Amino acid sequence: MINMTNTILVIILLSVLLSLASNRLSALVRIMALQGVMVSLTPLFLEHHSNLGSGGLIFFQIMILIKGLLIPGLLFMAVRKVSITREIEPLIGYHASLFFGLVCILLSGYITSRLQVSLPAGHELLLITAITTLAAGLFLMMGRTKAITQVIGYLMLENGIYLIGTALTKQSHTLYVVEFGVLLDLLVGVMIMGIILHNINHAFDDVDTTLMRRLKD
Amino acid sequence: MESILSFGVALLVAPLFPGIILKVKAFFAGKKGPPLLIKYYTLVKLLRKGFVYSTSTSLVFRMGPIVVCATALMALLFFPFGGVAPLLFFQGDVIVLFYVMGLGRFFMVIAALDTASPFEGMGAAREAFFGTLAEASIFTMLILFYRMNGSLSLAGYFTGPEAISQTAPAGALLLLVIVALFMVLLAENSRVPVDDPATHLELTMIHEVMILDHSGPDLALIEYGSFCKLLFYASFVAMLIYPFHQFGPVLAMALFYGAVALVYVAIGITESIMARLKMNLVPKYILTSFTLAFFAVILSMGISQ
Amino acid sequence: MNYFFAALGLVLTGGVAALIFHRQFLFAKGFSLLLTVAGCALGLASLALPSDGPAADWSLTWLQIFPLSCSVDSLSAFFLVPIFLICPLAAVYNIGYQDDAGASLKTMVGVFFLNLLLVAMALVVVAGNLLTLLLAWEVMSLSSFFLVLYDFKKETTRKAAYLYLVFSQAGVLLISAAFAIIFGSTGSFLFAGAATLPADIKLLVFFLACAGFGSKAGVFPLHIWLPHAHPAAPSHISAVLSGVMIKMGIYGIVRTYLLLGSQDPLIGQAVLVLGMASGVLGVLYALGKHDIKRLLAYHSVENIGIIMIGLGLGMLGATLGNPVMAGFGFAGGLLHVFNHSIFKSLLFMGAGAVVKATGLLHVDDLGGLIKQMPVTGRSFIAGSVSISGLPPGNGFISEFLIYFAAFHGLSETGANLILVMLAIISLAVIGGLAAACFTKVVGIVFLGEPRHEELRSVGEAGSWMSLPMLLLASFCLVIGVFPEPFINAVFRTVAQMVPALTVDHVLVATVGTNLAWASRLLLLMVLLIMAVRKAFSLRKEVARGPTWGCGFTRPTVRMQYSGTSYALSIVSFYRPFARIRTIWSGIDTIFPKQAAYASRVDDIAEIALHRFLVSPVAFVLGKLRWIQHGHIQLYIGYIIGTIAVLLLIFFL
Amino acid sequence: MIEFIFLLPMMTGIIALFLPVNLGRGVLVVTALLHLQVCVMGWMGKLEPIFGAFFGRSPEGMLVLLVTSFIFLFIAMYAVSYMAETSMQSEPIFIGCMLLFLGTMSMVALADHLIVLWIAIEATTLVSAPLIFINRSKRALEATWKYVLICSVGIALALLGCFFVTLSMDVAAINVPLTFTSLNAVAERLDPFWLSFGFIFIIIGYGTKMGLAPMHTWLPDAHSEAPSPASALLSGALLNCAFLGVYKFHTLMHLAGLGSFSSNLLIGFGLVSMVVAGIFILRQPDYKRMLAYSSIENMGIIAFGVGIGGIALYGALLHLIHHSLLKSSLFLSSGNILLGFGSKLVALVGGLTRFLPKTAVSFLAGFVGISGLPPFGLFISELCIIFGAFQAGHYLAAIVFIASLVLIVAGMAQIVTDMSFGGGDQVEILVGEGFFRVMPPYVLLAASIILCVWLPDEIYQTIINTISVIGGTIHG
Repeated sequence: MINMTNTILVIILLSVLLSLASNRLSALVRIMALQGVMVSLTPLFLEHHSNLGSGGLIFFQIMILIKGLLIPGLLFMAVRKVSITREIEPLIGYHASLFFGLVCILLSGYITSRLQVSLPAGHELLLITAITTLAAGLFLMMGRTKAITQVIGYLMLENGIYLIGTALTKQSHTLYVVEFGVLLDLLVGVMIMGIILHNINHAFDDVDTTLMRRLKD
Repeated sequence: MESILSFGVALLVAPLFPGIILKVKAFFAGKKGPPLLIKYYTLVKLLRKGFVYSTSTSLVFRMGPIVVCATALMALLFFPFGGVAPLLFFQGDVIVLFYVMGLGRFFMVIAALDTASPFEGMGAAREAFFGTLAEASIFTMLILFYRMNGSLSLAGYFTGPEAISQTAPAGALLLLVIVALFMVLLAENSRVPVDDPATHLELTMIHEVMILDHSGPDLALIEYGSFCKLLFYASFVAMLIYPFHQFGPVLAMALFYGAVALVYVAIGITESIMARLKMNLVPKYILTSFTLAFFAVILSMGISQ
Repeated sequence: MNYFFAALGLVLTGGVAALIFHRQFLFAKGFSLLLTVAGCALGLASLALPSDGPAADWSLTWLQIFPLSCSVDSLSAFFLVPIFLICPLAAVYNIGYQDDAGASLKTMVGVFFLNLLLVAMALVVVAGNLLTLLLAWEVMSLSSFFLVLYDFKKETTRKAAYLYLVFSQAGVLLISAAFAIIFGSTGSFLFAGAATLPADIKLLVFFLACAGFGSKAGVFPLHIWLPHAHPAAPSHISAVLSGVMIKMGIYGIVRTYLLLGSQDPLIGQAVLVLGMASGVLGVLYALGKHDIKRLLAYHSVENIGIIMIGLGLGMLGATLGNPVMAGFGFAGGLLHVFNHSIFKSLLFMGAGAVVKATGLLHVDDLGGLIKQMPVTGRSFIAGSVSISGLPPGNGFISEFLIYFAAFHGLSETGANLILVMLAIISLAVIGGLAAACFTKVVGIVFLGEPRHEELRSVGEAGSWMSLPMLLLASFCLVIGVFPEPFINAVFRTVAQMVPALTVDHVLVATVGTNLAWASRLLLLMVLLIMAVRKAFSLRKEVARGPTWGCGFTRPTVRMQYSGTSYALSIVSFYRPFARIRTIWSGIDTIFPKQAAYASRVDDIAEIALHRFLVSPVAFVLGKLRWIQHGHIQLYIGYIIGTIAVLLLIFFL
Repeated sequence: MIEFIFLLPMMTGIIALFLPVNLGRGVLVVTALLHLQVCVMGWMGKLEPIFGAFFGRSPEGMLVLLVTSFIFLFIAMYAVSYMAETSMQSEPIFIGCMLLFLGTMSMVALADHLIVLWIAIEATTLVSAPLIFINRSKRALEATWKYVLICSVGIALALLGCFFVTLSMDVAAINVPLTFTSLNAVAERLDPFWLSFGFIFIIIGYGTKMGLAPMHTWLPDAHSEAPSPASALLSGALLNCAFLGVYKFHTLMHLAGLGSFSSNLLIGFGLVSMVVAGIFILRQPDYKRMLAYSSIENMGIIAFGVGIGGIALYGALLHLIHHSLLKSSLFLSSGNILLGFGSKLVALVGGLTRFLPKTAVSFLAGFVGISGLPPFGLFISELCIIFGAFQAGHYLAAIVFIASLVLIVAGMAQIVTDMSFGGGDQVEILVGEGFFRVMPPYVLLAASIILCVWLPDEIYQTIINTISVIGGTIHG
């Protein structure tokens, strides 16, 4: 089982690095779909989650559907609609971003080793992945100009937080509320962002957030 | 009784002394000069004359001479001529007196401004300005006097065993004060080097220009008032030089008026040998007097402790 | 306290009635005036009643936990007198002053806020604990802010009101800080706790409160708002603001001092130094100003300085165990509070009459008004004599007491001696400069020839306006000539205020009598000389003609000496403390057509405030506005940065 | 059935999305009335929670709930008139979202479960976004984008914080429901490291929503670009809800013996917010932004007061009530000004006293109130906070507090006097003053005055109950 978990986690890490290096939006969305599926799968392979009831299984299926299909689908439609295919001028270049991702992994490892928390065996990598994903999400939001990329960054941030949640907490006292919350949040959040995205494109003829600097002092 | 007499004498002799100044100046100029009683003649002449009022003036213009004269007389009421107890005295009367004279100046100045004459306005401005500085100098002296004998009245300064004079303890400091007070005297009474009463150019005058429009008895009142004021200051200087009260009243009076005459002579000499200062140097001049007085006060701190 | 509160109730009703009935202009005016005067009369009367006067108490709990209480002691009673005396006179004056039925609502709003101000001031004075004082203080600031804003169409007025609001808010926060420290160590809102503070905390409390109250009083260098705000308001309001309201700052300082009961000489020394600075610089800037009302406002700074000198001497004397110095210092300061309220409101009313008649404020535009406005002119001269501290005006009486205190302080040693000496010299300089300044105002505005033809046709102020002025002018003289009851009353107040202080009653009585006789003697002398002059003027011809032009044959009224030139040489003597700026067009041709010259005197406190506080702060804040630059990416960066910083703090 | 308090507006909100305009307006006002009524019933203790594991009646929540419900009623009345005047597009969406917004905010106030609270706060972001967005102008779009993105990031971080708080339970091997009630009971046994660690993320997360600097960046944009009724709700109600999140965790920290840590954070954030607000209020060219920055300032004051504790805590809760009343009143007045002058720029607005006299009075009175002058309640609350700060010995912080208050009054006074009295000789007023757009600000102001003169014992008792949990007392 542990090998399985680790495999998934490595895939997630890879997807993070890829997303940092990718300049094509459609590729980015595909990566996010993959990452979403993997993130939703992670809890299933963890030891203390193994005794899932049937309700739990259904829940995770829905989760995979949403994270792996619905949201990427929405994003895909958005990308099509705004008809831009690539991030042209990132605020931080791709090589630098990739380098940042690597540094992030290193730092996450350091932090994980420093945190005085008794993690179950094999969870170190989970925590490393989680923190890296979270940091990379924030990084994408800061380092890219296109509004869609920022939405994707936000998704990654949520993925990271979700992973941290699964890594650190016992399932017993949350009663799926956490997952439910994250899902709802993601869903509605992305839908709203999608609507705004659409309107931004409509109003500004672009989804470049550098154009949105009217409101300042 | 003595007090009333001494006050009466002072009133009588006040116009005499300016004659001395004129005599001294004439002597220095190698001339014969006007008679000693010239000022009495002037007063009588003025009192006989009628009035001329400018159409610009109002009631204030008429009040001016009255207040000037009244305040000067009031100052004399409190002065212990020759160490003889004055008619009136109380703790704090010096403050009252200098403020009363301030009132005189106030009315003098506004009466001058009432004429709407640019020259009189100029004189008024100068009078007001130099007055503020002289006042500071005088109050600094009062500080010294208070520190010397703990009194706040003219009678307290100059009568009784504690009287302030050159011969008193710490009297040496008074030398500074005498010089300072003499300088203030010249400034306050519009003498050379601050003002030249004999000048003929209105632009350079202070006191004389302010009374250009006064006439007849009004002018007489102002003149008499300024004689009294001059006598007040001269007596002040004289009393600081020597404690006359230790002699009998008559002798004291005689000696005292001799000393006063000397002060007037000194004024006359100063007027003869000095030129009038440039107007912008006058503040510095009065400030010098203030500095001397202040210096004396500082020294007194060292001596009395 | 029932009568007292009834009095305040009447006044407040008067204000509210004015608002309600503003459509019936005359009725509203008359009705509110009636209530205000009745209320003030009742208020004055209540001070004499045994159940209401000193030592009457009243308390209430507000919002479940906050205690409010009022009590009248002798100090409160003393400060209540000017409030109940000057405000109704201002209200009477206002009947004639604001007679434009078209601006009825505006006028009535003014009446409302004036009455509210009156009530608030009365409450400030009787406040019995920290909270009540702050509450009343804020109401006072607020109502006076709206009064300053009265002529809101002028930009200068808005600026003045703005400045005033900022200063009064800063002031009240400083006062709150001082009170908070008292609250902090006692845990109660009561005044009584202040006495139990440690000595160094007492100093801190006093200086905070002094800065807060001082900014209201107009103590240098916190006076900056005052010369802007007082001229901006209508004159009857300026009269109340300058005559009464700024005294609340003095009340606060005295009250804090008494509450703390600190024996640190530093307090007295500081008050003394502040007083000297305010006094000398206040009068100096007054000389340099040529707008009548602004000039009067600077004289308020000066007189606050004199009051502070008196109080400082009193505090120092109390610390040093010099009862004469202490008693006379306090008495002089307090009496000057009362006297200043009389002559300053008189002068502002006079200025208001001039402004109403001519519409002009600059002294160099006016002239010769005493012929057209004899009552105003003569009252103004009486006020000028009083404010210059000259006998027989009332200002002299209080200044004399302060001098008396100062001279008795000369027996001290060291730094205290130097300070006392400086105090005497400053008083002398202040007196001289004030006289110079008021000769300027009287001479240029009321005497001489009118500088404009239109000024020849102005009329005297109506009787609603003249009556208060005449009353106040006669108060000035009455106090000057019959000072004994006032001196005795103020000494009684001081004795109850500081019971430890024993001033020789005989000495007080003698000083009072002597001053009285000196004033009367002066009047007698004047009468005597008048008689003499009369005797010499019998059957004399009186000729009239133009002023002697010293040979110049075609004088014009523009050639009169102007206020600017009158004051310039004096002000330039004090150059480093008064910044003089001159604007001169220069002469470049042989026959110049027109040349312009102007000079203005700037307040160093204002310059310093701009240069060292406002500009740097505005510069730094302006740079910091970059924070909100619009980049969403960096906004997210802020969040991450904050996390990083907090985590670093957490782990380190 | 206390859940009814939030279910009612949520249901009517969803229904209103599909109703015709006129009916929708009616539903809005009627729901607001009903909601207030239900709230009062909740106050009287007539309603008990059904899902006790998730919802409860905490005193602080009830306080926020009542304030929200009260101001919502008047904002709803205003909104009806405002919408009629502006002929708003997609009005059903606006009405529906207003109601949903009310519902989610009520849910925040009633939430007792960590995650339910989190969900509710996140939901407020999502349902309020359309309110800002409703004009669909470029500026509104930009504001909404920033609002949604920044707040979502913040809220996500708050979720992370919640995980750490949960972890502190796991580490200490405690197994209780994730509700504040049960956590408070075992607070002393929670792992202090993870609890503090979590609190950092929570204060940043909810602080973003609350508008604490430097996470406040979205606030001036969103509050100024939203239509005035929405701005009034955002400032008057939403910020309180976010504050509630911070406050509940602060209570937990305090009970766990980590009060000084959370207090210091709150004091720090409070002061930074006030200073930042001061920077931007000075010479602010846009009056709605000025009001928005003033909200940041007041949230800073509240955070500061809570951090100080003692009497300052009492002051902070009073401040919360009065700030909601005054700020929403100010935003409503500013809405009238915006309608009348058609511009948010101070420079283009002048002479309110002549052109919009009633609004001028309410605007000025609101300014007087927000500056902390009597007879409005912020006077006493700010005083309590200053008194508390000195009592607690935070001299330096108190000095910064006072300095920034002066700075802010200086900034606001200039703008308000200019707008009310200055400039503009002849201005054409686009929309005059209607009764329903003048009355609500007056009522809100009057409420503040009344509460400053007479505070009902129930409210007083609720405040006391709230603060007594973390040792806030009135007398030292």
